[in-house]
Formats: sequence, C-alpha cells, structure tokens
Amino acid sequence: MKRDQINIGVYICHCGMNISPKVDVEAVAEFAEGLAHVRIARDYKFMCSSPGQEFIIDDIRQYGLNRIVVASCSPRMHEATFRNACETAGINRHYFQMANIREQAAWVTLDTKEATAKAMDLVAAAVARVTYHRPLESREVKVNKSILVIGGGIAGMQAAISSGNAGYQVYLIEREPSIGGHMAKFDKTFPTLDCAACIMTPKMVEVGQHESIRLFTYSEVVSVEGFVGNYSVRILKKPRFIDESKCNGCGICMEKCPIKKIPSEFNENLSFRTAIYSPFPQAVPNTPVIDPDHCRILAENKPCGACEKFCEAGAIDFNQQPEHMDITVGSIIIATGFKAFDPEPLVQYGYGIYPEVYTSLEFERLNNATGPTGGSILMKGGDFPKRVAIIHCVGSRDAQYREYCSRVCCMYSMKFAHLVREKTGAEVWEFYIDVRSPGKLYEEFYNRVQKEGVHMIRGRVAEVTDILDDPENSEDKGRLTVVAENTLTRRMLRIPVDMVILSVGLEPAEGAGDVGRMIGVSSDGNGWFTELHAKLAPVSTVIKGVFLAGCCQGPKDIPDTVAQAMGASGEAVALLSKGTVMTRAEISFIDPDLCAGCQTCVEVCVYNAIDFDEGRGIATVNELLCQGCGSCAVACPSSAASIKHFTNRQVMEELEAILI
Amino acid sequence: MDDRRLQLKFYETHDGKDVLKCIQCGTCSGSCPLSDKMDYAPRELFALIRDGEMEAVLRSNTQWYCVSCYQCMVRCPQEIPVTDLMYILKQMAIEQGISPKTAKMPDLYMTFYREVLKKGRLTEAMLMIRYGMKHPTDTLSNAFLAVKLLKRRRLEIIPQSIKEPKRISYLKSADSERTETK
Amino acid sequence: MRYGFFPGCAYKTAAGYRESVEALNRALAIQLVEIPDWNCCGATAVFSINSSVALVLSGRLLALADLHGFDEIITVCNACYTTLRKAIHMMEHHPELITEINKHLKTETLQLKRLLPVRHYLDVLANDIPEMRWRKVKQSKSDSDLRVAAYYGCQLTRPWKDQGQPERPDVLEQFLERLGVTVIEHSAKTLCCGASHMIPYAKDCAPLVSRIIREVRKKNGNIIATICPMCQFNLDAGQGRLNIPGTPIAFFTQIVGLALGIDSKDLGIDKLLVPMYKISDNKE
Amino acid sequence: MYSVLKSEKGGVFAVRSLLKRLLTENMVDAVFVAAKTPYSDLPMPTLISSPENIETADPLAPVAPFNASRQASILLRSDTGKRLALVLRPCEIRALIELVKLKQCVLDPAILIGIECKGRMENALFLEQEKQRSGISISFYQDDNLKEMICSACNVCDHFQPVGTDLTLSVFGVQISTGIGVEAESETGTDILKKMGYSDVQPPAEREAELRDLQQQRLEAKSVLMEKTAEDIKDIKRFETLIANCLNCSNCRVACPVCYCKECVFVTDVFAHEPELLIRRAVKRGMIKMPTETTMFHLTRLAHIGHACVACGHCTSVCPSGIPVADFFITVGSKVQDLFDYEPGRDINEPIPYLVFEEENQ
Repeated sequence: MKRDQINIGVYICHCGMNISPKVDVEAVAEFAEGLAHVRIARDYKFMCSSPGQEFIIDDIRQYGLNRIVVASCSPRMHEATFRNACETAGINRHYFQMANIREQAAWVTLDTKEATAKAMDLVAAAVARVTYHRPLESREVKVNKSILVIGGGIAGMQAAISSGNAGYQVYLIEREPSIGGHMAKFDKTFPTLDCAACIMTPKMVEVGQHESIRLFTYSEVVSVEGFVGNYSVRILKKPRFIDESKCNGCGICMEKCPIKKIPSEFNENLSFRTAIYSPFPQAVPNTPVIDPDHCRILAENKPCGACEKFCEAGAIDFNQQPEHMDITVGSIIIATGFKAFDPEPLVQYGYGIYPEVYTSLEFERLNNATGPTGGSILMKGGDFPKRVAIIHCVGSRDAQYREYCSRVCCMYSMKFAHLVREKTGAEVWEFYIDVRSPGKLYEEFYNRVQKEGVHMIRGRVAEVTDILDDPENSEDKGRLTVVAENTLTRRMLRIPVDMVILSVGLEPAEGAGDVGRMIGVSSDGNGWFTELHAKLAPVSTVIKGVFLAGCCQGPKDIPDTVAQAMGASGEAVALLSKGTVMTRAEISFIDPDLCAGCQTCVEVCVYNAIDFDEGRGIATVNELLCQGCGSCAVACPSSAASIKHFTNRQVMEELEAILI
Repeated sequence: MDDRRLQLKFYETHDGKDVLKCIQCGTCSGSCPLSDKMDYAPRELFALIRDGEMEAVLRSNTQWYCVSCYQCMVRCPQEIPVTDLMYILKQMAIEQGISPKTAKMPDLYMTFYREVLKKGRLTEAMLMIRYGMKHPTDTLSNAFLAVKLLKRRRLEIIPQSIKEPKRISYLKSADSERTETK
Repeated sequence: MRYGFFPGCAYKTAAGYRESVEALNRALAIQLVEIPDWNCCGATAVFSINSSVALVLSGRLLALADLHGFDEIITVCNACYTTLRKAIHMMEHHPELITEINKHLKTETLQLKRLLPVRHYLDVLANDIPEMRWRKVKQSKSDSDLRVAAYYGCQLTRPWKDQGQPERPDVLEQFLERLGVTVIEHSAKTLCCGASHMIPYAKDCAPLVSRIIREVRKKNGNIIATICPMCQFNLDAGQGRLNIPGTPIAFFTQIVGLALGIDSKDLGIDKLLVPMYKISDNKE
Repeated sequence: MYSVLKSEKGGVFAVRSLLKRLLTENMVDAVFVAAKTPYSDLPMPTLISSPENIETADPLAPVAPFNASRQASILLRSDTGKRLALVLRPCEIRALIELVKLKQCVLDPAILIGIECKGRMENALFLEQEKQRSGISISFYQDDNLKEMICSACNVCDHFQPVGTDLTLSVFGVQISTGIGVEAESETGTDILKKMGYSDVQPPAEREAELRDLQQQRLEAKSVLMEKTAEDIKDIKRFETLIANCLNCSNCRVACPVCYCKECVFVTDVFAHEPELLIRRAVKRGMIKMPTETTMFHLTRLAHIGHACVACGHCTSVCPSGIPVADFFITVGSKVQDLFDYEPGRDINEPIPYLVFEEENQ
C-alpha cells in the first residue's frame, strides 16, 4: 500500500470516569485529527461497548479507513476486542494499534494538562507506528487430545482424574515409587480434622484404575519439545528391578530382605525400611522397588537374592535397565508441589542438635497411625511429652530465608496443638507472629484450639537451648528452654519444654527449576512458577498449553490445591476440546540476506525455535515454536532477526514521535 | 522537644528508616541478654519511634542497656540492624542533652570518651577511678577485686597514652564538630 | 604478609594474654610487629557518644598501619576487632567519610589511603601457620585432664557471620582439636558476658556469667578458653559473686601454649583469678 | 619445544625456509603469509602454494595493511580437506579465534604460525622508511628509533605474544640478523619441528627479561592511555566532541576484524530516515547535524563488539578524520572484558559473555 493511501481512524475513550476527567479527551481527538494520515478522530464514553465498536466498523466501511488507533486502556484488556472489530469490518486485525492513556496517563498523572499532553504524545506515537503496520496472518493447527500431568501429589492426581473424566488421555508422571505426595504423609487435615488417608486412598486407587490415566511412577520427564497441541515428551522410567506385570504385591520380599536399617524417607528418617520396599502400605502401584544404593546384589555385588528366592510370582529382575518412553501430548499440567524448608541453617532453633526438636513433617509422621510410633506422640526415649512448644514461621516471613508467608503453617500448627492436647494431654505453647486463618471454618478452628487451653504466645522465638536457668532442678533435667518475648505482656519468657515442633515453611520442590527450564515456564525469585496473570489467568503460564496446579505456583492448602487442580484441568480440556489452536502472528523473522550465520540467535532462543540451515549458512525460524519473545532480535548483531509487529521501523517510529 | 523533627532526623540517618520494616515479632527482645532490665524492649522502642514518641524513646534506658552483642541483628527476620540503630539513639540522646533515668552507662562511656580524647589510649584503672568518683557504690564493690588484681600484677596505675597526646588534639575538634548523627 | 599488631588497651593487664601471645610468637616464629604509636579503637563507648570521633580513631589506626607498610591488622580483642571492622564497613559504604577523616588526620600529616583487612589473632593461628610448623613445635602430649570449652563471646562472629555460624561457630574447637586438645561441645559459646555493663551493673550481669559457667560445668568442661580480654575478665572476676565451684578461665593462647608443651610460667597462667591448680601441679 | 632457525641472511630467510619445507615436504597444501607484490613494497596477505614463490614472503616486516584475520576467515569458511599454514600476528590470531566462536570459520584445516610482534607501522610511514633504507624487516628489530615508530595501538599492546598457535616465531632474545626462534605450542607444532629435524634447545636467557620489560612498559602506556581516554569520553557531550569529525564513512567498521555482519544495521533501512522525519527534527531543534547517526554508530559498535575488541588499532589507521577510534575501543573494551573476566582470543572454548546465563545474575 502506498503511503498516501493510508487512512487512519483514531478513537479516544473516556472509559467512564477513568480517563475523561483527567485527560481532555476532546482536545486529544482534535490533536489527533491534525496528525499525518489521520482521516477521522472521535471520542466516546466506552469504546469497548457494542456501540463503541460499531463506530469503528461503520467508519471503516464509510470512510475507507485502513488503520485504526484506539486510545484507551491496556492491550491486555481490550486489544483482542478492537482487533476483532477491525476484522469484522474487513481489514487485517494487525492494522490496529492501541495507546494506553488510562494506566499510562490518566491514572498516574496528577496534573490535567500534563496528562492531556502525555495522552497526545502516546496517540501520536500510535499513529506514527500504525502507518508501518503490516497485515499478519496466523495459522490453525491440529492438537493432540492428550494431557501430561507432572507430579502425583494431590494436585496432580486431581488434575489427572478431572481430565480423565472428560475423556482425554492422561499421562501422570511421578518420580517417587508411589503417587500420593506429601498429603499421603498426613494423618489429619485442618480444619475438619478428617482423616487424610480416608480422602487420599480412594483417589489414589481411582488414579491407578482409571481407564484414561496412564500412570508412570518412579519416572521423570527428561525433555519436552514442541508447542501447544503437539508437545513431544521423553520420560525416563527408572528401573524398579521388579516386573510390574508379575508382582502381586504380597510383600514377602520386604519381609525377607536382610538389609533392614535404611532410614525411611517416607517416615522422615524416623524409622527404617528394607532395601526392597514400598514407601507405605497403601502405595499405588502396590509394586515395591529395590533401592540400588543399598541392595546387597546391586550395590555391593554380594550374594543374597532373598527376595528372588521367596517371590512366588518370579517378579524380581535384577537386570532391569532404565527405559525411555516418548509420548505426544497436547497440553501439560505442572504439579510438582513443594519441599519443606530445612531448618538447619536457623541454628538458634537447635534442629539437628537437640533430638527433641522436630520439623512439622516429622511430627506428621510421629502422629500418623502408619508412622514409626503407630500414631503415639512419643519422645525418642519412649515417654509422652509433658510440655510441647510449637514455633511458627520457621524459614517463612524471614528476609534471611524466605520472605513470604507460607500460608499453611498457622493452621497446621494449631492442628498439631489440638492433636498433642488430645493424645497426650501435654501443655502446649504456640509461638506466633500473627495467626493467619483466612479460610472457611479456619478462624473457628483457631478459637476452638484456644478454648482447649493451648497457650498462644505472640512472639517469635529467639532461641531454643538446652541451657537451663536452674539446672539443679530435677524437674527440668533433659528439657529444652524456649526463649522468647511475649510481645503482648512484654515479658521475657524462658519456658522449659520436652519437645519442640518447628513449623517450617514451604519451598518449591527440588528439581522444579529443571522442569520449568525444560518447558520454558518462568519462576519468580523464590522459585515458584509464575502464572500468566494473578487474577485473569491464574492457572495459565506464558507457554500456551502449559498450566499450573497446586503448590508449584505458591504455598497452598489442600482445598485451594484441589480447586486449582480442577481449574487447570478445565483450562487444559477447554483448550484441546476444539481440536485446533491458532499460532501466533507476532513471531520472529530472520532476513536471509542479512544473516551472517553466527548462530547467536540459536543459542539465545529458549524455545528452541531457531534452526541453522547448513546449506544456506543462515538461521531459520520455526513458526510453530516461536513465542515472539524477541531475544533473537536483541541478540542479532546485524538486525537480521526481527519480530513481526515489533520491527525496528515500527518501534523507531513510535519512539521518534514521542522523543522528537 | 520537637518529636516530629527528631523522628525525621532519625529516619534520615543511615538505616534509620529500617524501623518501618519492623513486624513487632519480638525476636530482638527475646535475644537480648539484658532486655528485662530495659524500660522498653527494643521492639517497643521501634513502635514508639514510628508513633513519633521520640522524647520517651530518648529518655529511656533501653539503648544504654545495649551491650552490642549483635544477637538481635543476626536473628532479625527483617534484617533490621538493631544494634546499629541503638548507637544512633545513644548519640541522639547525648546531642539532646537527655539524661536517662539510669545514667550510669552514659557516665561510664563519657569518662571513657574523655580519657581517650585526651590520651589516645585508655587505662582501665583510670577509668575505674574517674567513674568511681561519680558512683562510689560501684567502686566499693570493686575494691576487693582491685586488691586481687594488684596481687597478680594486673593493675596498671601509670596512665597509658600515645607518644605525644598533643598530636591528636584534632579529636577535640572532631568532637566539637559533631553536628548530625550519621 | 606483614602483620601489624594492634594490642588494644586491655592487652597489657589481661591475665597472661601478652605472655602467652609472645610465647607463641617465639615458638612459631610469627612476626607480629606492634603498630607504632597505636591508639585506642574507641570500643563501644566512643561510637555511643560520637561516631565522628570514633571514625577518626579507627582512621588514624588504619592510616598508621598503612604508613608503616603492614598488610593486615591483627587484633587480640573482640571489641577492637568489631569496632575497626564496623568503622571500615561504614567507610566502604560512605566513601565521603574518608574525606572527613582525612581532614583531621592531615594535622598529624597522616592520610588514610586504603582500608587494610582486620583479623583476629585466632584466625592467624588457625589458618596461616603451616601444619608442618605446628608439628615441629609440638613436643609433649597434651594435658589429658583438660576438657576445654571454647568461648567466643559476641563480637568475633557477629554481626559479620564470616567466621562460620554466628551462634555456634567451631573454628576454635577445630583448631584446638588439631593440636590434640580435648574440647567439649556446649550451648554457651557466643552468649554475652555482660561486657562493660559489668562495671555499673554487676548484679544484672551476674546471671549472664552464671549461665555460661553452669552450662560449661553441666557439659563436663573444666576450663574455658576465651579470645577476648573483656570476656576473660568478666568470666574470671565475675565468678566471685557466684555460689559455684570455680572454673578457670584461660586465654586460648595459654591453652595452645600448654598443648605445645610451653612452660606454664611463660604463659602467665599464674595471673588467672580462678587458679589452674591442677595444671600447675602437673607441670611443677 | 624451542628451536633456533639459523640463517646468515637473517630471520626472514629462516622463516622462508621453514615455510618452504612445509610445502616441499607436503605438510601443507598452501601457506597464507604476508608477501610483497610486484607492484608495491607493502606486504599483503598472500596464499602461496608453489615453494618458489615463498621468496616473496615477508612476515617480519613491521607493517600490516589490514588485520589479516578477515582474509584468513574467508579461507577457513569451511573445511576443504586441504591443509593450510597461516602466519599471523597475535591480534590477527585473536580476532580469528573470535570469528571461529561466531561460527564464521573453522580451524580444522589450519596450522597456526604466530609471530611475536613488536608492533606495526602505519602503511604510509612504512613505505617511506622502506624507501629510505632497505632491509627494514631486520633493522626494525635492532634500531630503537624505528621501534618507536609503531602505531598508537601497538604502543599500548600487551598481547605481543601469540596464544593458541601450533608454532610461534620468536623474536625476543634473538639476534634477528642471524636467525629466529621457533617454539612449538601444540602436538602438531612439535611434530613439524621434529620431522624437520630441529632439536630442542633452551630459549635464550635474555628472552624472559625482554618480555617482562616490554610487558611492563606496555601496561604502563596502556593505563595512561585509558585514563586519558576515559576522561575524553566521560559523558556524551565529550564523546560527541571527540568524534565530531566523523563522516560516517564506515572505514573503521570495514577495517574491524570482529565486526563480522554481512550487512551492517547502519546500512539497512532502520536508519534510512524519511525526509519528513528529518525535517521534523530540524524544525523541533532548530538544526540537526548530518549525517545524523554518527554517535549512534560508534555506540552501537561499542555495544556489539566491545567485548571482542582485540585492540589491533586498524580502525584508527583507516580513519580519514584522524579520530582515535581504537583508543575508546581499547578503553571501553578492556573495562567490559574485565567485567566479564573475558579476553577475546584467549581460548576458543571460552563462551561469549552475552551467551552465558548465570543463575545468580537473574
């Protein structure tokens, strides 16, 4: 199109009272009318409303407009709305440019004159830019109607069940020998105190038996390539050394295994397991694994084979090798969960120094019917504790470790207090900074625990020590002292206790960063995966077709986790149900005449979207993989790489209109 | 006393504004070896500063009871340099000519300060004698100890000093130049 | 490496600190040259009154050490150590302070040009002396009766956090164990001794001393190794007020000296208020 | 392995006989070396395959018409299966290694023969001196007056010893009138020397001291230059003053060995402004200097290749306006390189800083 054929229509939105009182919209419209190539400029109360859009459509038809600028809110809000209007009227959807005069002018400028001047600059920039816009098209591609769920905790299990119920093929990957995650370690859940196993077990069985779910336990995702609708995923299946098809889960192998003193990970090292083991009785699948680091045959090459001898099904196979499996999925749900904060660096709390200092997960096991003590809250010496301290915010709300609130600790701490009182009758002190109980029936649970006689002390514990002020007092012998200020009474407390529970915060699971890098999902400074938008797209990520469920996105309790997992599953199903997706139009383009073949762009592209054409000695873009991030355009020294719709020319003209 | 001006002055000092980060958790008070002797716990002091109660803050004995053990500082979950802020409060109190209720520590520090200003070095015995003249009861209780120390050749009666104390007369000008607490 | 030794005001009268440091220097051939005409660091007192004066005091000392060509400043006192490092820390973050300091130092024709590193003598002994030299010097077996509790006090590990963990460091334990000394683990390593508050508030500080001594006794220690004259004095003299059997409080250098087989007389051990009868008996 | 190549006619002849044997004994298919042409005394990079033509080779002449790495990279664009010996100066080798990292060429076919370099003269000065006295390839190494005639970039160069070579022709501690030293730096190099029957000897005693002295002298000169230049480019105003006479002729860019783009962004239509726009700028500011993009041009080049600048100084040599381009490239380049602990041409495996992602720098 020749430049003198460009006809621009400019529309200034009042946005109700959001823009108009601060920005003189009429003056801006008048100003816009005087800009080169502008055929018509109007202002209107709500451009995004149906009549507002009708204006644009009518003007395009009536005046032969071929470029549209709307000055209103942010592109994230309404760019799609106006692009659709352009398309309806018969011009390419990329012949549109938005100027944000609400967030960038009206809302952030005190003076009306300044706000109006800034709005004019932004409109001039949009007009200058839109004259250089090119028509762009996107393509429709078919999607694979299957979903990969990474992580078999409560979030991953729920996402898998919901997606499977919708009739989609689901692959659920769990790196541990059994699904269940952290929740399988709990005995009771707050605030209803219902039994975790009673909720979990049926779900685990459902996952194991679901006709649409293919379960890979003891497996890890090793690579993810491709794009929305067509992700190629490679899975590493670690050797169990047991033939799953033969094993009937009788458990005789575990009874006979002579290596019995391996700290049990599932029991937080509070008890022992054998070298051939199943992490817990209700494990799904109910097939044990042989720990190759401790098995006599595998680790030391010594004669043994006790398990093999007694296995009637002949399921033991010491020659099993790691296996790779390749699958193709349309969408991915990440549910990698969390890891409990390791309190050892907080030396003042004495974890790892004093045996009666426990982490919250250790306490969960201590209290669990399937735990090391069969659910009795006992000290290492076998006695019931008489005095117990629970310390909140260990590792959380602490700029030296994790600045954020881990959200679940207040509630589970109070659950602990209740359980200790109920099971042992011990006196319990809870040391908190603030009690955070925002949830259905949560505050009520707090009140209940208070009424049960738990001492709620508002003060962060300074230290836990075995120094006793009165060491000769036999009553206090062997006890620990918790030192804190009760900030409500301003008394310095030195409280002797038998047992201390550290309510540790939540951190991203180990290896979550690797999963993120593999898929291209970004994390925040703390390592939690970043959602696309906190409010508008809380389970989506910047990678189309990849969704988040549960704690991998941030600390969450079980109700929120399950709700989010259902949400993520709903989004994944909604995306795939149509059968096709549109590719992006704003993607990279590498000018073959300018490319020097240095492959810098190949190295900076995180989406693996750039290939090197050896024959021509130049780089080429895979349009399906490219996300239009612009890294290549920035890195390319000869400006051979550029992003469509963000070309140098377009951006320079935009800047020029503002700066010069 | 102009509480508002003093509050702003405190905020303008290096790290002064850090008290705004305080979440009143009490870790500092709990960690302090002498907080039960203080008029206000360090945590309360920060709340008072934020409320603009600067006179109450500067008249309190809290900062004078600080032993500079830095335990609060390494434990503070908000990374507030509590001990450093105590120094600022002590200096501000001196600038304002405020004598806290328990004035022994300022006296001791002042005696120390004057001695170093004059001689460039400190002689513990001289410190004890000069301070003792103001607070005879403390001296009496220490007299028995002094005899023990003397027996073990551990009391130095001849004052220590740098070679030519006149050389460091600029310390006095640094002292008089005191304008703003840094 | 040229060590500029900054003894500090309390060194001379401390219970055998000087004797034992000098004995170790002789035995291990450590060149520890006193910074000529050094001045007081100002300790907590001067910083409490006027930070400008405190900075000039530190500035003078740093300028002197640089002038005489030293590479590092070595202290034997926690207060000197932390006061100097605090001053350096401030100067590093506010370089304009150095200009201010130099205005004063000019009258004495001194100039602060660079900020020398400040280290504790413990760091030097534990890290700078080659293993061979220890082996050569160590003649006798260690006194098996000693069960040493290392006591660091506040200002070596705090607020710097660079000598290991700020609350439960173990540099001194590791160092002593290397020399064959029996050390005990306890929970009072970095508790406060009361510092200069002991002078006016002896009664308030008594529980602090008591807590440390009782903890060491509870953990079966029979001697405490200190690294700071103030800590040594407070724990040594402060026991007079407690109603418990005396626990000798030595300087770590004295313990090291004994471990090397140096005669206790050369280590100034007779200057301790709570005497080390046992050790003296064995030696004499 | 260190050997001495003796020749009564001087070091150049020794080098020629070495190169000749490489060809006659079929160790290489061709030699790439500076050689005089029939038309001029200025030695140009030349690709020689016939042993007789080696007589024109003159790699020790203190001149380099341009940085030969660009020409070398053309020869090495792909592995042809033929073996090439390339005789290059240290700055040329360093630039070549940068070009390899940028995938512009490969080193597989190359035997790198580096020259210890005492500097080069500007082309015109060299021709004038060569006219006045012949045999400058020897006298340069003996006459201190001549040594002072090297160009400004060489004057501050502390990379006078080549790295990453197979063989290094060594001029330090050697009487160039009687021969030249050669040091094998790789297995390939050692094999060559052994095959030719050279024996391993101790390098001359004076060598180390001579190297050390020059190193110190150059570093001092470099810090003086950097201090002065830093002052000259302290802010954008001063920088614009320094480059005020820039014509935007792009000579510096063409001469630069590491500026490797096929087509520079400054000749694309990004900076081909519409007349309308230029007039608008002029109206807004009262006047605009043309060409408009000179500041942008130099800043962009600094940003693009500051990390890779090997300080060869050819940009200054070719500037028709006498702008000390190399001075600010050396100053800014050194600082950028220090920042990333990166040294261009030091190691072929050292990644280019902007392609490295360090987690803690997030």
